[in-house]
Amino acid sequence: MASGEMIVKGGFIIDPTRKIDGDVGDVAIKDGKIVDKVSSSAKVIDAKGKIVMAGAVDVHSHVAGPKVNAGRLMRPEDKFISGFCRSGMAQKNGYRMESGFSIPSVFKTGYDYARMGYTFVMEAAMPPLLAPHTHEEIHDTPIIDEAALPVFANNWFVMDYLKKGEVENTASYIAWLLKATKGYGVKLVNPGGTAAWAWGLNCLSLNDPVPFFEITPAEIIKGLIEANEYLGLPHSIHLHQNNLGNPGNYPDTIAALKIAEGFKAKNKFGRESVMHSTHLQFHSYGGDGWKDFCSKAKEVMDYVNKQKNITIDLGCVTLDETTTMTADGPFEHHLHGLNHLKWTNVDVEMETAAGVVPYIYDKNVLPNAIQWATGLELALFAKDMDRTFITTDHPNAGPFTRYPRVIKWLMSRKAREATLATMKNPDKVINATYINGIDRELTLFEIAQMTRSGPAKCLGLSSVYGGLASGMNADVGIFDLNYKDMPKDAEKIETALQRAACFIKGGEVIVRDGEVVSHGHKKTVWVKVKIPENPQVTRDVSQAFTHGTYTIDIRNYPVREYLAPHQSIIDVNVEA
Amino acid sequence: MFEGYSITPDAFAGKNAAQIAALPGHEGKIHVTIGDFFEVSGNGGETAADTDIVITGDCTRVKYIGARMTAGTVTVNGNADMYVGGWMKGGKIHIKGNMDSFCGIQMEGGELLCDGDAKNHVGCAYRGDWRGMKGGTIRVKGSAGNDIGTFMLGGTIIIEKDAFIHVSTHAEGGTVVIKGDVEGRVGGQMVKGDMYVLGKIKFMMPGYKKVDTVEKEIDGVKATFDHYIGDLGERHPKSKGQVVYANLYLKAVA
Amino acid sequence: MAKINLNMITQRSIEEGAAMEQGKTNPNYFIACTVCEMNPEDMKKAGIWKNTNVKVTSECGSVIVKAIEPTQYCPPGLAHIRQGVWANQVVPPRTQSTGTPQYSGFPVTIEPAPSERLKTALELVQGAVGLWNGGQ
Amino acid sequence: MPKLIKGVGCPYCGSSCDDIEVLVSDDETKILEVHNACIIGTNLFHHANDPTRPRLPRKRQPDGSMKEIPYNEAIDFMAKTMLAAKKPLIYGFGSTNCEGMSAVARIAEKSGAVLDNCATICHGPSFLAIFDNGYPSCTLGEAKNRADVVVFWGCNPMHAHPRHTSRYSIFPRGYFTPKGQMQRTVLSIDPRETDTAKLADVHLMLDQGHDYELFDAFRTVLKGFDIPDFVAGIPKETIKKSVEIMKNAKFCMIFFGMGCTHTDGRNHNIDAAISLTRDLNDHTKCSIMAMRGHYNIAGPGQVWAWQFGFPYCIDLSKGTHAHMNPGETSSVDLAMRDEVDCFVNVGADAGAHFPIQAVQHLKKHPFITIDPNFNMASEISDLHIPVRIAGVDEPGVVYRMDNVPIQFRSVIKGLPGVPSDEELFNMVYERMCELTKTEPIWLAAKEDRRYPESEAVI
Repeated sequence: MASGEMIVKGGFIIDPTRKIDGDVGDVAIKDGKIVDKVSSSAKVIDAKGKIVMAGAVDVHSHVAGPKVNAGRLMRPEDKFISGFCRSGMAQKNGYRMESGFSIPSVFKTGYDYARMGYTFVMEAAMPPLLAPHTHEEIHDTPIIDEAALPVFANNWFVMDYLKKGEVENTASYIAWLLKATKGYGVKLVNPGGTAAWAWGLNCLSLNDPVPFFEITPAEIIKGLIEANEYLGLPHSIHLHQNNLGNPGNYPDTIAALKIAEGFKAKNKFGRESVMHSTHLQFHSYGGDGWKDFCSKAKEVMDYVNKQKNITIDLGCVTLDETTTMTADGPFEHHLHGLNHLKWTNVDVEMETAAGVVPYIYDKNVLPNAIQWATGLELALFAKDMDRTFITTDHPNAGPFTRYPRVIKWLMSRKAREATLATMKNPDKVINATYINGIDRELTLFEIAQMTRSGPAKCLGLSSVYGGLASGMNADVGIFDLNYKDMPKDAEKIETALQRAACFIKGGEVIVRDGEVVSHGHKKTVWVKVKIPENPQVTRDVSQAFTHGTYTIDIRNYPVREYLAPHQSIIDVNVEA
Repeated sequence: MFEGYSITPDAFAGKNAAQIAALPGHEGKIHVTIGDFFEVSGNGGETAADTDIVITGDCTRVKYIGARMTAGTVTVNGNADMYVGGWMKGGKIHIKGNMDSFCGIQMEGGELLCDGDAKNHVGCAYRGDWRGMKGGTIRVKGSAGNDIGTFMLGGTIIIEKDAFIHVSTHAEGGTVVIKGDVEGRVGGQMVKGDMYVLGKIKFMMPGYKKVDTVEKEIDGVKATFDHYIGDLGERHPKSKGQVVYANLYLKAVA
Repeated sequence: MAKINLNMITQRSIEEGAAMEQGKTNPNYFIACTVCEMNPEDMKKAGIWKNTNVKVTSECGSVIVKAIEPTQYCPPGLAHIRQGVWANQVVPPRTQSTGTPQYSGFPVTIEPAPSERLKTALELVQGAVGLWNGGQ
Repeated sequence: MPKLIKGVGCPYCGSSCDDIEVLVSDDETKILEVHNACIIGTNLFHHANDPTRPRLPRKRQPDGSMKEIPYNEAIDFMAKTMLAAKKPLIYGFGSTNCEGMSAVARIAEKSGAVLDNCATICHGPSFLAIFDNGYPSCTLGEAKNRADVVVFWGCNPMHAHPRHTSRYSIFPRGYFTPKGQMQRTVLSIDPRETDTAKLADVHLMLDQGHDYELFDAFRTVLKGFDIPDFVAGIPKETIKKSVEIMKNAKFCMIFFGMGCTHTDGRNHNIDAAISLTRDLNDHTKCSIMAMRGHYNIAGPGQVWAWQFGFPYCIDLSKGTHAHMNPGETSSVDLAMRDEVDCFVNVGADAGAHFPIQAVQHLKKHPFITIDPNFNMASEISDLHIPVRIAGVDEPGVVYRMDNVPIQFRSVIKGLPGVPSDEELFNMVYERMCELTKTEPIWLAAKEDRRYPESEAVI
């Protein structure tokens, strides 16, 4: 954190947390925090004629950990195309070398997020056994603050407790695992389905029993909501639903969302949702197969709009060659069967699995074009932008570096039409989607809700991230867009958001004129739950090691302190 | 060791000798120029298509000659190092000596002719890429090593003498002609495409099955070939209801 | 004198591993790695007595090792020198453009050399680069 | 009172057993007893007691002898030599922790070096196969808990990974395999009847160098087609029987080793194995795993993949971007082609394990070895810098053969004044920055990089 004073002067401020929409004003910074005012000796940063927003928060991105790295490792061609470096030039000023396009190196990840004015990124899936790996990568990623969500929904302990209806034991186990892995919250990936994949099977519907464990995905989801609210964690459960990516999956999607009905968020962090349903685009499909594949974004969003205790993120397809990776092991195997490209799989004992397959989203391939439209439609049908977040499920639907392009499409009907017009079968795309009938163009205020205030609140981090109110972290992005005279050419919006004119993090200037000028002070954020010792859980966990279902020693399981430097620990206290 | 990635008609076009001599290259981490290694005379043509480059002398340690070129010609009166004609799209390269490995890697068009031998990975794909050679012709008048046409999608590779192992591995198109003998591993994991072997194959792949005997003419040679299909262990696409296999035409023993 | 052409592989063995971790100048390492395992039939063909020294020659050099009966069954035609300094005197550095030398599956000629001396690891390696000073 | 330390990781083979118990002297300077480890691991720990372990760098003198010099002089020499070279090569990392691998990358970038690790002469071809075909794998616990068919193809764990079969693959009683070995069918495919093959229910003693054809035969049979009567010397019926065993498994686990990567075709043998694994997943569950050699040789593959996107053979000489193409940027090829003009050997022994001709080529230029012990490379080096031994007197993260990170601990105190790999590389980096008048780039973490006195509390 930098000491000293700074003032960002004269920009158009967009801050949904204070309902400020483009008013000209100043942002005062002192000792890394936003303050009401500073002395006249403060360093002045001129933001005149530019927009000023809080540092952005990414609620769901695969940026660090074993499967991300499996993707990097298996795809040398992601670094080169036709013998040319595909990732752009490295920093000129002697900073660390950058490489990769769809799965960038840690250095490029940190630098590119900073260039877009992002301050916090949530690594969306951490296998607990491999948590030290995730933290090693986070450690080597410059600038951005990061946290990681351990996966729980296929964990043997969780399934075993929930089968017996033991929510308290589940909660104690969650508390133990968050501490052992320095994790942030409760991630669910294809509940039960990934566990089934260990035998080469899957759970496509919410009521498919998980082999051996005699529990259903619906029971796992419900049980983990209960345990999450029992603990009062800052974030809700974070759900990657069953039956991802398949035509006709939207009824399953809505059925899973309905599990949240009747639950109320219980926490001290200002969070109102009890379920975050991630990359909803992959779950909003109609049709019986790929021939009549179509968007059901409207049907899904009609439900989301009226159900106030759920949040979603988009998972927008950006029409790039990318690398899919998910703890949804069976899905990746299925995808590999469709495109026949190389397939990596990692089953993790007792806990989870993961798969990685390269994928080319081709705008001339009808299902891909429909996926592109579906992602955008979700946002355009959304009524509450503070519950709807922009993601590409990086790198699954596209690399995170395409966020500005997604924003361009959301803010400009013309830009959407222009992309549609370049497709091979625009008429077929229009017939299978809603996109052509939507005039809505999102405003910068709404974009700020979707990328700043909304995700920060959903993660229980709204006291420090996502706004420019006094007392919050001094994370400020300045972009070369004139609020009073927005460019008619939407491409310019994309360009301006791709590379911030200036990005300040923790009161330090990190990016100037689109280039990184400092590595700042990154933080690893995790949640530490204080909860009375649960002898049952303690015994169960230690037996899994001593009786050898795990293959490592329990002493070497918890992530050691030095792997997560600059920790920012969020304390949660559960009364006895 | 000179990385001569600027030695292409595209880079030379529109430049005079001095400008060409100033074109960049690398020797390890040192930035060097073409002029540091070559005496340059003559000027580039107006476009790549009317630029002809002739290199006299030994280029055994000059990489990337003609890489990514789109038109024009490059002639080397001697040997050439790795990546000759890599990723090239058009034009013609003539190497009068031998070539090292990775020549014609991921080539898309044009012509690469070598009077001598080639080492390994002729017309292969870059590591990890499933999009190998797409078009153009590579002709090696001598022999070649392992990995010929790996992940090939199109174009033609002709080896006039012998080849070692791995011909058209993982290929999904294109034609490879070996006029001499091959040690083995011809067409392993191959999805589709054609191979002709005019000599002998010492070790056949078990996934190939003889289906008939055909008369064919290939590269000026008319002969009777045993026609094999395969690799039966690999996946194969369907076209009009018919499974498409890779074809191996092995010259029948008289 | 008789000779035999065999197919050479050089792989790991526990004797080599255990000795290596005591140090490569340890006598146990010398004992573990200066052996060539070959089928007794092949030994007979080449006029080699077991536990006597032989000269193994490949396309890129030769080394003196001791011929022994296989500790793990080795079919006729195949020979095995445990990985390490002695094996690497004859391993061809050609990599088939993959980076990995031809550690296994290269032709060698093996002939009796009962009166030749086994060299130490240090003598071989330092000798190869002109640093061997006779072990002083 | 001697102290018994439990849960110690063994810094020898890729099994990275972390159930070792080490009894150390009261003052934590001597290893007295080693429990649970195999003979190799035991020897390794005891070797750390060697009183002749070097404590100071040694520099070769004009007369060919070695002379001890202070660390700062060695660091200065290394920094200057690497900066002066057109293309230095840094190779090794068979016995280094990930912290060291991360730190060395700074030096490599700064000096425009090629960064390579032991995989280049070991499982490098497996990487090439993974690039081309992916890697359907799992952690070793999955094999232990589920595998009822285990295939050892071109590997000999009884020798190379002595506790592998008892901890993970054949004998252990797993959750769904409570009867251990009784419940597993073991196949061995090897041209010799190795000690592992002797344990197998079926041993296919194939003709050496014909693994690719045999894999292809397995796949062809699996797809329901006929094959020739013999493939690679194995009768058709044996192949068919083996395929049936694998196909009817509940969970089939394929382990492969140097028998595939060191022979003709290299990567293609593994590529075919991966294809077979993939095909078997249409019938049952099947996973494949490389029997990685060193306890942390999976480490550099991971660390450098997240830093540069490539696991090995990383040419950083352009400064703007990393380039990798084994066959060109791999250590042995670079050596044989005389492309490098400075060689740094770290935690490995190129002197003993490279073909001797490659060593001769490398020795034409400055040759530096960084290793806790004397070895063949150190004895031909121009400079030998000793460091602490990762996993013995230096803790750190290592990646087991299945890419599971294990946080190793130190069991004894390091020799006074001898730095860890990481500390040494950081000092060299700082010196390089001084020499080039540039600012060091530490990212944010450097100042907090301290090893804790006590470990995380469970």
